[in-house]
Amino acid sequence: MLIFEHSRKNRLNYSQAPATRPAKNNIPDNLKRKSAPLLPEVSEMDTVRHYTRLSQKNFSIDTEFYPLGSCTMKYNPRACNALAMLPQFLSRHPLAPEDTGQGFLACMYELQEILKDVTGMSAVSLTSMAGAQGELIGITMIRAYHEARGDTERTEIIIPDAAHGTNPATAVMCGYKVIEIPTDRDGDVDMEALKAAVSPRTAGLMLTNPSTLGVFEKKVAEMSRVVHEAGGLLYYDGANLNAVLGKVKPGDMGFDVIHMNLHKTFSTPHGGGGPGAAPVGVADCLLPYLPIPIVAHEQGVYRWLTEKDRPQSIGRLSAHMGNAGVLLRAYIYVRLLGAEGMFRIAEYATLNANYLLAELRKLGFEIAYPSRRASHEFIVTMKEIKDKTGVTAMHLAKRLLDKGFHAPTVYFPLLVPECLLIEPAETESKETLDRFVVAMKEILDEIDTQPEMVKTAPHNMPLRKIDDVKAARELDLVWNPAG
Amino acid sequence: MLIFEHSRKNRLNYSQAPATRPAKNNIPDNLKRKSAPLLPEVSEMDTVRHYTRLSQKNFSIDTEFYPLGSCTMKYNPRACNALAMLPQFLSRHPLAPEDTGQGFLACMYELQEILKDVTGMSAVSLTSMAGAQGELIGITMIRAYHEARGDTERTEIIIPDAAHGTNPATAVMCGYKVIEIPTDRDGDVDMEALKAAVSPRTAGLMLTNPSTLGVFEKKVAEMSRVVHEAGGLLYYDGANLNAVLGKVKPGDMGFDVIHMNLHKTFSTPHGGGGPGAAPVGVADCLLPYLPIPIVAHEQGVYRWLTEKDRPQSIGRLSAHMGNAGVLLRAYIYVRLLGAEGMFRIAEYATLNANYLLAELRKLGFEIAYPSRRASHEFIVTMKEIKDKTGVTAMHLAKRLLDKGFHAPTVYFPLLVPECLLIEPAETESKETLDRFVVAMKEILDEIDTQPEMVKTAPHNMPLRKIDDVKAARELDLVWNPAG
Amino acid sequence: MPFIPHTEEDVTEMLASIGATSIDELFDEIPAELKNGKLTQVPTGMSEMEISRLMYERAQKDGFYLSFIGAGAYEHHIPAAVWQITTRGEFYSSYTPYQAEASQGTLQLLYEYQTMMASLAGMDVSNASLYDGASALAEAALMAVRQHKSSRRILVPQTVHPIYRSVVRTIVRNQAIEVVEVPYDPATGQVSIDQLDQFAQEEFAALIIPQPNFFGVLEQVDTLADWAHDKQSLAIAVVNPTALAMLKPPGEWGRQGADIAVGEGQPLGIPLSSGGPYFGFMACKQELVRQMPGRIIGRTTDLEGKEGFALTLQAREQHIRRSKATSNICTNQGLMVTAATIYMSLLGPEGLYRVAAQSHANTLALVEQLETLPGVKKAFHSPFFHEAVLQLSVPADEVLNKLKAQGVLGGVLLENYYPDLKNTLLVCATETKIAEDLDKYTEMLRQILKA
Amino acid sequence: MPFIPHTEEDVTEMLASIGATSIDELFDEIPAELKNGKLTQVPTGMSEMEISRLMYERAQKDGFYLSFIGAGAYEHHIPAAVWQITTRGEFYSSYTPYQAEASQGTLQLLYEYQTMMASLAGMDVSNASLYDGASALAEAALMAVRQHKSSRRILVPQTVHPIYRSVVRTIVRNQAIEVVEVPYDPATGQVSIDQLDQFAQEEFAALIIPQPNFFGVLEQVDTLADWAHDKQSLAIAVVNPTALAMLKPPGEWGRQGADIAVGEGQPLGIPLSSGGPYFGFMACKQELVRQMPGRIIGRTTDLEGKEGFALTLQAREQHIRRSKATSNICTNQGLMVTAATIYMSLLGPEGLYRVAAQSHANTLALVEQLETLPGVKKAFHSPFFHEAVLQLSVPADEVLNKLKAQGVLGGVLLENYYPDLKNTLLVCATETKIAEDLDKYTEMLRQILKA
Ligand SMILES: Cc1ncc(COP(=O)(O)O)c(C=O)c1O
Ligand SMILES: Cc1ncc(COP(=O)(O)O)c(C=O)c1O
Repeated sequence: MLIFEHSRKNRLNYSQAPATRPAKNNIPDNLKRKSAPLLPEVSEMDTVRHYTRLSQKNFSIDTEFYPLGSCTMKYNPRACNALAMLPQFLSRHPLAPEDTGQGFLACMYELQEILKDVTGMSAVSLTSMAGAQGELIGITMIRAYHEARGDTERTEIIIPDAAHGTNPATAVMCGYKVIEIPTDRDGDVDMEALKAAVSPRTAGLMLTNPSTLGVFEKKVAEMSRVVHEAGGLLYYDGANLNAVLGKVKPGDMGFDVIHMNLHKTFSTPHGGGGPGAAPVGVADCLLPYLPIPIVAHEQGVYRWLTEKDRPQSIGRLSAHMGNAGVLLRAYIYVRLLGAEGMFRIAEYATLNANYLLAELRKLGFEIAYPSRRASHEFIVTMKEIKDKTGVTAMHLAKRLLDKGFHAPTVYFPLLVPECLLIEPAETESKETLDRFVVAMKEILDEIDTQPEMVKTAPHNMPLRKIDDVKAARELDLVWNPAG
Repeated sequence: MLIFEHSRKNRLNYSQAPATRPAKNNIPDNLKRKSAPLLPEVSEMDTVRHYTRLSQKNFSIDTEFYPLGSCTMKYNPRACNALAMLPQFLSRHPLAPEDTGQGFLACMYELQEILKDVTGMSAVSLTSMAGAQGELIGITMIRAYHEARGDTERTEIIIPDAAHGTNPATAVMCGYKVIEIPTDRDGDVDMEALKAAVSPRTAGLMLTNPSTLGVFEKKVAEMSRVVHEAGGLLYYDGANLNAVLGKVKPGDMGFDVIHMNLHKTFSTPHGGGGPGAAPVGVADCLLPYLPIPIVAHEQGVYRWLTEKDRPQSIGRLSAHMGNAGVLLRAYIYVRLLGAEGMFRIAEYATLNANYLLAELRKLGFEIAYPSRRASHEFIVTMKEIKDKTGVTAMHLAKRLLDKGFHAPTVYFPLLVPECLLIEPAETESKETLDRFVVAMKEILDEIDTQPEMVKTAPHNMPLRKIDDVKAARELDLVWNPAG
Repeated sequence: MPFIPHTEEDVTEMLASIGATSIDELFDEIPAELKNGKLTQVPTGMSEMEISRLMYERAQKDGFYLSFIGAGAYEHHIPAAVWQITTRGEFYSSYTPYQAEASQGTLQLLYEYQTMMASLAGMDVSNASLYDGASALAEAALMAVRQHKSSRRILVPQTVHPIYRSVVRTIVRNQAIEVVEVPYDPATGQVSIDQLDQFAQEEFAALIIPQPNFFGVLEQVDTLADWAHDKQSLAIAVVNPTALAMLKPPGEWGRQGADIAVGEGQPLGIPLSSGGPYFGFMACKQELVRQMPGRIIGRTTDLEGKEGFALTLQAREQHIRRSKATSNICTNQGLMVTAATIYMSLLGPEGLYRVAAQSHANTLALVEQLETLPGVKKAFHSPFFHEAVLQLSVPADEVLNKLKAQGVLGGVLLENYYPDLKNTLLVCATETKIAEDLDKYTEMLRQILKA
Repeated sequence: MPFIPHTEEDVTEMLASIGATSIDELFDEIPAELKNGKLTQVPTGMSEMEISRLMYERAQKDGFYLSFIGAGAYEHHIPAAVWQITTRGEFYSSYTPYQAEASQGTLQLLYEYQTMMASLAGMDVSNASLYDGASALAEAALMAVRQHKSSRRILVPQTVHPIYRSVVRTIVRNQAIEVVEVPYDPATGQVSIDQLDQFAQEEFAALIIPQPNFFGVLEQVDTLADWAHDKQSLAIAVVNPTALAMLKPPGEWGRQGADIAVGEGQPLGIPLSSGGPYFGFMACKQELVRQMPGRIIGRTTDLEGKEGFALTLQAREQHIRRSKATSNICTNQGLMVTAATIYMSLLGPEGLYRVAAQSHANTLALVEQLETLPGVKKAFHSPFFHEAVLQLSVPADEVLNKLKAQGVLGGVLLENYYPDLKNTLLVCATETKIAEDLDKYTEMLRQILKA
């Protein structure tokens, strides 16, 4: 039942609004609204009940194992939420003077310093509100860099085919042409293709390492040399930083600009789709272009750097400074873990992924890159199974829901057919992984003995399989009281 | 799965405790613990996951209609929780000096004043932590009163048979003999029996009005006269105050002492079984005996009254001042509602109950006291249905769970066979009541057409009917690792 | 209308169904002379915004202090997860789990709690909570009298929390049960066997044994439990649950262990909040289970043999047995137990041990530091857990006031409870205190004593 | 190990299964010269207790102020229920709802949100959020250029929030889209038709129309929208969602309504929290839906015909269309929309109206009071919503500093953004302000101006 279906005309819920309409109203008649918007008229209790019950219809990290590859679904410590929501933090206006926010700004400054260290970059801006915006910032800076040098013929960004969709989308949004290069059979970027692709038109290369195939790009140093020699810059998509946190620094790999998804590696919650935060780090060459605001610490006082301090900055990407509350959560998370905790993340994320890979391989699942170590994630391909039985990666995914596990990422990266990208993250225990292996084994058996069971999953969820073809064909995007 | 079954030896969760064991330890060897207690060794995430998932297995006011008679399951405003949990309130030590708690004490003082007004009593003590403790305090005061007058032959407390079990249990706990008196066919106390029961041994009468039969005891004034003339005092079990809040005051009815369940009428949450708070109000005659502490307001300063101020006080009933946090929630609730809101509670609780009664009667359910108005609750008896079909009140209750409604109270009061005590409370909307009526109709039809379906309910819950006979016979009260 | 969902149309339709013309008419059975309908002391309603502002102002007024007060309620770190989960609607707004099938969440949690608490106390079984530590002790006394049958007297050392003693008296007096107090040894701050031996010839239903006692001092629990058992009295332990992680549990005291263990559950994840809500815990030996008051949860199965949980042994309770019940308790402190269970799960055995050990170590360090000041000495020469009594050479109330003016709550003035213990402070430093806090206290006290 | 559940035994078993001898070995594909493993700027870990103390101290340091600052972020009362539900684990810790069957909670909520937001804006459809108001405006500009096809220029009045203009520039510049600014009328603080008419002969993909504008002033939206449509430009509304409860919605502006409406969702139940996370909303006409960036949820059915919800129109998005997507946006501000949806449900149409109307009335009253002071006058003579610009006769920055010293944040210094508007303050009084607050401000300002 939709909230609107609980609504009754003229039901009021006065506790949440002034008791009456005020007498004074100077809005000119021609600018007034004439009919009330379609907001529900529901009691406070029924609102609480409705949304509490709705919430129960979600899988989440707080309730299920969620091995969604590329998304790093790890435990979101409850303390990060509680402390970021202290009333003083919540009530502070973004334009309140800096001296009324020294506590908050101290956290932001320290977070910048920590992120610099973790990534090996020269400077960090916290402004970006998600990975894709981080990319936009990065590529915009690359453009600004070339422009500042009068190097205006660089119109292309090179991107491996395994890259996340945001990479090519960002490059185009920044006015670049995308040159896609293939992956070799071991999951590395095809070096020859890269060499062939670079040219005086190359503005830069966007690389994810470990890649979305779950493997560490071994030849990254050579790639860096090739691209830099061609005059391009190197962009690091840090969505997979979790796999190497503290172990390997993008700065050491030769990257000029990076973003890191705090809503992955730094455990800020995904919130059913966001908000994220994706600070951007740069090497010296891009430092002048970093977006503002940035927190500076001068004579014991924290303040925002603005256009005046950074005249070459590409400017602002958000009305204020980005997703402050998310950054606070990440700050609290790093302070809880400390340096030693950073290393452990990489180690145990890698251990969990390789263990799960080993166990699934033993069950007979086909591993897409069998000769490689898993980084924090790895790929199973259902190609053979599908050819034999008709059971697809999506079928298996739905069947996993029935067994109380969220599905891995399916059909991404696009280059591996019928793929399941599996990322267990470091916060899952061996027992949970073992239970997942049991579920995968059960499904494998079902595929043998009762494939229809798998193909028509889910069976135990509140709904059967959702018809998304219909959703796209018969668009129904807003509720209509007329029905 | 029990939390213990997630446990693994030597798993540590360091974030919640000091990083190491401290060096200093002066506990003598003979007083040291030798083996670790059976607490689970589970990761923080798995703890969160376990208890989040467990919570989803509960019905609650935030998720379901909960017409549990005598329990007044109404909406618990979320603001009451949020504001009572402000960090300063939570961190205040009970023995912190009074001048460090003037904000908190102001709330307590005002609550006392408000409760005095609402009940028409002369003074109120907030100390009692639940209804039953309120009764204990009340009866203890009655004893103190008689003792102070040298009236030591009064050894009996009179209690109607419809009373809640806490009443006779309390009387006995206070050293009294219980004289039970019957109810007449209209649901009123049998006046003749009462007259016959009073004597020089009568210490007092405990009365619930509206009674647990859901009707207003019309002859309360006469009862008061009879008991008082016999030298006894009148105790008001205020568990049902919701029905008459502001409309009728126990003080006006002639009661000498009352308790009110804030966890019912004043909407503090039941918390799966508590905590409650049951302030006790007294008429002048019992004022000296009121338990301490009580908040006084003198020259603009709030302070606790102690034994020194109240030498005749029966003393203390809790280590501090009772369930302060619950009292804060009740205080916030009354301030939100205001005087006008108090009246509305009684009015709409009564409206909802009488409407539901009317609708269920139309369906053919037998009403236990058909000639009476419902107060905030009323009784349906399944006696005839059971005789005809074998379907009991408990069967119907379980079948209601299947339909997404919590069951009414069953088999209480004991004097009505196969009873369902139904209390919808004022915060439920007509639509919800109507949906409940539909469910009751469906069950009525099922009783006709497929009684087994009802008798073997529940069917849609995570578990089928629980075997509580086995629970009592094969006692298993703690988990044993040996299994 | 806040929290009332009815529209005017609803009211009209509902009255029509009832056959009444107004809501007022529904009150027509109430004698006119009893109707009141006036509230003069209840202010008009506020919006949530208004009450929020008021409560924030009041909270700000009360502020935060650096506190060294213990005396039965202890400041401990509470993991954020505890209350975020505990206040989920499904726990927060459900009733006592009478309908087992719709309450497995609460029921399983309580069963887990019983397991943890029984194990912590070293006892066989636990109930699902009582109101608080003090009233739990009173219930234990009543239970002992019921069990003992022949004596209606309870022996209570003066080292038991003074308010607990007062609550016990208030509650048991009604049943003509006599509370006999045992003085403590002024040198050790313990119940001495010598003191006890004056009562050797008398009969008592039980001896109450605090560990640690109100002074923070550790009692010789083995000797005391054996003393009680030797004379056929029950031994009732009243213990601090945090301390149980380090200290020998009541079930192992003396030759046969205490019979009943009770205490205040507050240290297990419950905020101080001016004194409540907390919860009383009670664990006992298997043979006493049917004498135990309060809710008890049992593990059982459903129709199909699946594991499930239900209220059990209800035949002890008032709603079934009425005047013959073991106690009148009905509503207990369920939500607090929810928090405590989550707390214990997050801490685990080692975590709880460290909390206890750090609290112990901090108090040792504090006492050591303060003792270096001229005019400060320990009142008792006995081992203590996380509280200790300090004897000052100057008026202690004035010292406390001066500390308070600087934001420090320096402890509890003992002479309020023990008139003989002039100018003594009961101080406590839990794991929440850091070295700077102890130094701050020491430094302030040094300045005050100098002045 | 915080948040790492592995025991030593687990590690041994897992490595054995993998066939490795150490965790380190799992990193053997990483070239040795790239391995770093040193972190010098990351402090050692803290316990939750320690970080809690640190964060409480920092929060206390920042404190509370009586604030009259608006300028794009507004203090409103947020019902307690909003965040208690929003932070439930099932909403807080779930991912983007890719698996529809396991995400019906989030999906249905977003569908409800789309309905509410579209209706509030008077538009046909809404997406499920963008990052914030400023970036939403940039996306709207890109969308207009895609739709318009022939022009790559956008007309933006200087009455649009200056930072929004700056964000738009940063984002659209890359695609060689030109942002042309229209000056405002210094008397009215509005975009005047006269000013616009200088651009009458040029082609623009869109005109951006703020309502209220950055000065709090109400624009003549009908005229502006018609002006844009007359020249085949799109009309993009940038609006305050609270104001929409009182003001004519963009869908009804002029003869055909605005084409796209965007804005900052923060006023709908999102705390100020130093600037984020907030959320950008975007609603548009049906014909533009396939140009709209961001997630969109559709209602559909399951295999058995039961109502259900799913992400739809994914073919616009980067994960399917990659370089041909309408935008690169992936993660959005889902949780904020969860809060906003609950907020709007709790308020309802009348509640939101009252919040708007009370904010409007409070600002009217504040301005009226302040105008009585010598040296204070309104900068513009136009109707305003809940913000207004005041011209002071003395240095405004000094006034603000003096107010701040007394705990009052008196508004925003406009010359930071509009160098011509010397000594002007942008002030705002939402429904959270009471008469005493307005009096306090007035009285303080009176004293300051006197001195
Ligand atoms: C590899 C990779 N790159 C980029 C992104 C985009 O990040 P965001 O969703 O925060 O915009 C993602 C996240 O989904 C990702 O997995
Ligand atoms: C009529 C009546 N009296 C007394 C009580 C006892 O109150 P409590 O459960 O708070 O002890 C109740 C509650 O169950 C009740 O309904």
